[in-house]
Amino acid sequence: MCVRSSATRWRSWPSCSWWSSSLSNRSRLAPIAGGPDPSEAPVDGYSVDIRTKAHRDADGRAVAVLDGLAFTMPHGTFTALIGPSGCGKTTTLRILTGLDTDFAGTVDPALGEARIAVAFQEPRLLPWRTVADNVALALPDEADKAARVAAALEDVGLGGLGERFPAELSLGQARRAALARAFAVKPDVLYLDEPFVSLDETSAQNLRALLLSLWARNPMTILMVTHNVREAIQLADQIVLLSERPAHVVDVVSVPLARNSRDSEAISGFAATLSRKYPTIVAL
Amino acid sequence: MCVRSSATRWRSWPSCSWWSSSLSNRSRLAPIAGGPDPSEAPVDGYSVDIRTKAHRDADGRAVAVLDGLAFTMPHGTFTALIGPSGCGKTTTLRILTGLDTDFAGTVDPALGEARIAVAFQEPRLLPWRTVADNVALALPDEADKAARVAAALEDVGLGGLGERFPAELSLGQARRAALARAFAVKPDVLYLDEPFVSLDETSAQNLRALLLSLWARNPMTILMVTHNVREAIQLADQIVLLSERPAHVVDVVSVPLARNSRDSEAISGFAATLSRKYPTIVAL
Amino acid sequence: EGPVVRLALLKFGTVNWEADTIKREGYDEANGFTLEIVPFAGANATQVALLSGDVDMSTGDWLFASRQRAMGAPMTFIPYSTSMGGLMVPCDSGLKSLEDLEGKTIGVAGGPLDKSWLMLIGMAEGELGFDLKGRTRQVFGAPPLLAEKLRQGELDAALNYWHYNARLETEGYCELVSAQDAAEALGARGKLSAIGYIFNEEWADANPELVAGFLAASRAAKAHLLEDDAAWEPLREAMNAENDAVFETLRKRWREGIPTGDAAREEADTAAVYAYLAKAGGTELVGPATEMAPGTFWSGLTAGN
Amino acid sequence: MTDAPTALEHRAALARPRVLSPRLIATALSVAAFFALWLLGTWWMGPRLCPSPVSVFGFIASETASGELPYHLGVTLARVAAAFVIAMAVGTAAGLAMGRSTLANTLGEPWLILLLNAPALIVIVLAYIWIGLTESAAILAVALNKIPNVTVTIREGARAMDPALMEMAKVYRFSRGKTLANVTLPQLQPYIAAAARSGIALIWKIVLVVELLGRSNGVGFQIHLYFQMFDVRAILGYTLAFVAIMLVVEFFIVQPLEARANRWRPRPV
Amino acid sequence: MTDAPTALEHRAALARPRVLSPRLIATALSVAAFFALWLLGTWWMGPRLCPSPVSVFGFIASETASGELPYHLGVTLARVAAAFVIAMAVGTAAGLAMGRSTLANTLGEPWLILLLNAPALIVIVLAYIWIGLTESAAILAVALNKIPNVTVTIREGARAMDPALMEMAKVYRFSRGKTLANVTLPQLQPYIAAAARSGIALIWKIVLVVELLGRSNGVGFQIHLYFQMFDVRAILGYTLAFVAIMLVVEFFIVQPLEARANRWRPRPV
Ligand SMILES: Nc1ncnc2c1ncn2[C@@H]1O[C@H](COP(=O)(O)OP(=O)(O)OP(=O)(O)O)[C@@H](O)[C@H]1O
Ligand SMILES: Nc1ncnc2c1ncn2[C@@H]1O[C@H](COP(=O)(O)OP(=O)(O)OP(=O)(O)O)[C@@H](O)[C@H]1O
Ligand SMILES: [Mg+2]
Ligand SMILES: [Mg+2]
Repeated sequence: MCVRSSATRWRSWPSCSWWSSSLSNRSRLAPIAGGPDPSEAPVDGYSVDIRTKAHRDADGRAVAVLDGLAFTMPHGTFTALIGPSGCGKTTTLRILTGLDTDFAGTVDPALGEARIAVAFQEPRLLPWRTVADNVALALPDEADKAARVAAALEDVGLGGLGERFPAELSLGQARRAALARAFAVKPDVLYLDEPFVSLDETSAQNLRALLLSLWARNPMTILMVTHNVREAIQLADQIVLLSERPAHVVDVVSVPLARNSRDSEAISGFAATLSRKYPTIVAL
Repeated sequence: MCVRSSATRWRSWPSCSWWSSSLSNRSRLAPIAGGPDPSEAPVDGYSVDIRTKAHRDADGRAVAVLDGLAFTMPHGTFTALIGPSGCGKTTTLRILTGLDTDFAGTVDPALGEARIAVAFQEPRLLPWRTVADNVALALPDEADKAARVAAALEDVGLGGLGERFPAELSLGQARRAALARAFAVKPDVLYLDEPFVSLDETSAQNLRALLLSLWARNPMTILMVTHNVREAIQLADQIVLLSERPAHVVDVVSVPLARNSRDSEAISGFAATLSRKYPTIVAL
Repeated sequence: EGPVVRLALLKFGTVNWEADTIKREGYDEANGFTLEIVPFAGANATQVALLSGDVDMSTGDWLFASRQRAMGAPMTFIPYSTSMGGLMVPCDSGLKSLEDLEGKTIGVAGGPLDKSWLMLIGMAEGELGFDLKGRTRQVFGAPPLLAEKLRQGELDAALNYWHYNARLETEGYCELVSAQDAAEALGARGKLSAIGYIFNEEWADANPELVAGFLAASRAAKAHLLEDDAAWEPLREAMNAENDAVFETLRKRWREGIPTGDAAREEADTAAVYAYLAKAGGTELVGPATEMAPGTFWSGLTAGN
Repeated sequence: MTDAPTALEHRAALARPRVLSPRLIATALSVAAFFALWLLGTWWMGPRLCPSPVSVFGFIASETASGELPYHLGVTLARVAAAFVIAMAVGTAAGLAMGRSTLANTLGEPWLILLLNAPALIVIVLAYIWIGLTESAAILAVALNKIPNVTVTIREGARAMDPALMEMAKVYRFSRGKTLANVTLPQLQPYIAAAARSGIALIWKIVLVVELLGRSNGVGFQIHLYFQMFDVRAILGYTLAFVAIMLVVEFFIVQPLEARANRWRPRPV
Repeated sequence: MTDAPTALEHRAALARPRVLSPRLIATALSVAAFFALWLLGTWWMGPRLCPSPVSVFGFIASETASGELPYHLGVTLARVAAAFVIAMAVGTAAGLAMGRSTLANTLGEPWLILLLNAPALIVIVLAYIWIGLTESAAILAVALNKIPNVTVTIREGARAMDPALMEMAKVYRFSRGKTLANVTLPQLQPYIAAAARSGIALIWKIVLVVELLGRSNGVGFQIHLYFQMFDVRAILGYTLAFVAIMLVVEFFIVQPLEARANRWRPRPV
């Protein structure tokens, strides 16, 4: 076992963890290495083709939300989903995760069989279970579950808060607990709905590094919804740009930067390019 | 009456509004004029001096949250509150708004008498009331309340969604509805807890402009919690920097930039200065 | 161990006094059976017990037996007591006849189809031409509640069961008319039974010696209680008499209620009154049978057992 | 639990005109099963202990024609309604107070448990004795029997209320009435619905006892009359008449109201 | 409503050793008020209609000494417990099913309303006649009377459940049992508490009737006997003995359990 820093000092990134990362003392916004190299990624992937999706409001009227939303997530890659507020990103995630089956179109059946984890847009913790129990419940029963849970909490900076109830956390802490839960599952496919908002930039950057290091160790396919273009460029292999509601795919952009060359400047540069090309979707 | 753009087109900022702003077609991140000039602000203000505040967890143990948190909000000025996740920012707002009276220290009694509005960290809409009703309920009864509500919704880009129930909104839309409610009240003191997260940058920037233009027309004292340093510099007169929990005031920084010179570059420059001076609190 | 007769009884009911005596004096064993008393807290409960087949015998009146017969359950009846109850008023109220009740409030135990009440109506109509039902206000309710309400003065008169009335007698209340008076006014030549033992004819036919034994035991107990004051002492607690006056009144009235034993006369009288009740109470009271169903009185009685 | 989307093609349910049809079929099936079971009972127990539906409906028809049934039913319904209104109003107020204030709860708790566990018989008899054999004593006795149940249910609701919304109301200076109408009561709605539904049933059951013990009309009075003569047909007739009215109230008044009140809830997909 | 912070100095309540004291005082006050009222009643109505507490406690003491009261109380408590367990289990299952599935609701609704409104008397008598005068018929009759009330309450709870948490459980592939224990039941907790509290009271009331109609022991049997003799002292004695037991159960079993189950709720400031 290795010694963990206390909750209040977590920002000094723990120097060891359950995957014993070598991420500590990384300088902020410096390029973060890790993650499979895109060139190694397998060519086939999960294909999504949602032709139409409509919500029904309280009066029973149909509200068209998605309209021709097709893209492919190559196995083991990181896709970011960007689109205006209310365009249908969460709706898309709900369809992919099997929570909403009332749509027209096809979704790769492999997605339904994969082991998944979701960080919802709100924390969605069980208020009557402690933080540690919330994480533990998502995990299969196994020998060192408690230790795994403790390590997962430590990694998101919640070491020592495992026995708290969710109502005793700040919103940022609750979001981190939800991330700990999603990360701890080691899923085949990981869905993240704006995972790093409501956090100070230091915490957010630490969590991004954590995500990449996890990804490097456990190959998984990641789909992340974000409003933060720089974040998308920093983390993703490809960026899916969505239009206003009813959402359709405007473009799928590959991020042309090598993972170890994604420093602040390179990100800004590519962000500016994107913003020029899609001024209504990508603002800075 | 003036013609409003429909909900789906709201991003083309409505060219007229209930205060007929002249904000339209402002270029993104260009300096946003508006708001009283800081030099004109009255010298006296609301003083806050919270000596200690402790939460009690489920087992009855005290968790010290605030420890010597004193600052003054000059009347009619804009204060930003920045601190790490979980340091006690929301707790501070709860004390100032009178929701938490279990602390040691003094809060300006004038705050208790002022007309206030709060945008909580979560939307906190009444799920069984329509969006329009949610806004209307916060307003005093008056002749053209319905029109005022409609205009307020239009201004945050929710025109046409007034009859929806909150469960039928995306999270970003719900946050905007909560902002519409807070803005529509025209309070003496406005509290905002991370108001512009979960929004795409275009929406966020439009809302920031809306806030400043409101402020210019209705003098009020604003206290905004944010994790976004650039946002704080862009909007605030002074920035209160908090330490880790238990939070105390590390520094109160006046923003030395004239309101009409706060362009992207100037903001970046000052942000870098801050970040150098307080590396543990301000990251970029 | 001989055969057993299971008898459902109201725990503190008046029938208990006899059953207790049978057991205490060993009249059951002497007549070749063992009496098992199954106590219940409500009169209806004893009938539920009988209908569900849980006991061999319970208590009830001939209206119940006749109605069950008419509906297909061969229940039959043996008289137990002619103590029927009557209309009580405060002795100092100055009320002397039914006509004096004009405009008064009467409590009626057992509801609007109570046989005593219907007979009283018939008597007022026949003897006085007085519309008792129309010219008075009636309150129906639980017997103990009505007794209490008479004491409280909320009622001017109360038609109640005899053991409630016996208590009232010791507290300054007098009987204005008894239900037996009414029965006679309706053509009965002697007293009618108020309640009796009820059992299934089929069971009786299968166990004739048991019924005979039970009857003999019953007679022996009645004789003992009639003749020997000392026989009442062990019953004192079960009678729940709060003082000697009540105790003695209860004893006196119970003894007055022992049936005379002329079964044929009683059956004929009952049939006559029944015919009147069937008219006055309608099918709500008597069900489909407008005449007392044949066999309501156990045939073994008139056959001379 | 794990109906994951191996599913491929899903037609967007853009129009569902036959939405009522399956519901109606299910209801019809359910009612048919009820009558089938009843007939089975008749066949098994004989018509004396379990009269056939036909004979019971015959009884209802003839009693309705004679005016007896409508009269007694009307009287009982009036009593049920009066006691219901009183019990819900008092019980909700008490439950809210006890759920939100520790002092009120501590003060009220022993009384609540006492009233909750006081046998109906005793409350009724004491009310009759102390107040008199009057209509108001009857209704009071019924209400007293029901109030603690309402209180207990609403108190749980008040305790489970979301403090976040209350804080919102406080910050925006909602008046007392505004808070009650827009924050408190909508949140208590499921608890009120539960208390009302099981409440009306309980009240009706107690009204039966009240009528049995000291009233001269009403369904309870009639049922007891017939009970003394073991006329199962009449008892079932009166019971079914009341149940039928409750079914009508449920399907044509309560459920449409409830559907309106629950419009805001996200419908499951 | 508007206790805004004109307030200045607030002492952080860092230690509150006397937290029980005010509660105890309030409870004592409440109980004292009860006895004062009782004595007033005795003085006003006379000891026959409203026997004094002393005489009632005297009765309880002598009946306890003779073994009568413990015996009948024990029998009744056993019946209450058995019926309670059955009614809660069946009612919760039915309520959950009807609250979560439209089909189950449509199928069950007519039955539910029928059972809900079937008079206790009739259910009891029919159970006795059809099944026999057995202990199981008695307990079944009581449970049948209570099940629909539990169902109605739990159904409201099931309808008011937060779909967000269910979705979380589904996404993380919670097993059926895990979902029930960690998502469903904790959410239903206030409804279960309401159903249980008002349930145990209702069951006890019905047990009284059941014992009156066809049992030869139990508190209901005794109370009815004494009612026929109008012995208010004995009636109150038996009632209070039961209430006392319920108070003990409430304060020493239910409330500590409930406090544990509600630890997670943010305490109001
Ligand atoms: N009931 C409680 N018991 C114990 N600790 C609590 C309780 N409520 C809040 N806290 C702790 O108080 C601290 C301050 O919480 P607060 O919500 O004010 O944080 P914040 O600064 O708003 O954070 P964020 O940026 O994540 O919203 C947190 O560390 C939190 O864990
Ligand atoms: N039940 C409903 N009835 C009608 N419209 C709905 C319903 N639910 C969602 N919508 C609409 O569907 C659209 C897509 O919602 P969704 O939650 O997917 O948006 P989003 O892209 O995740 O937005 P955000 O960035 O704000 O989270 C929104 O415009 C919303 O108003
Ligand atoms: Mg979303
Ligand atoms: Mg916060």
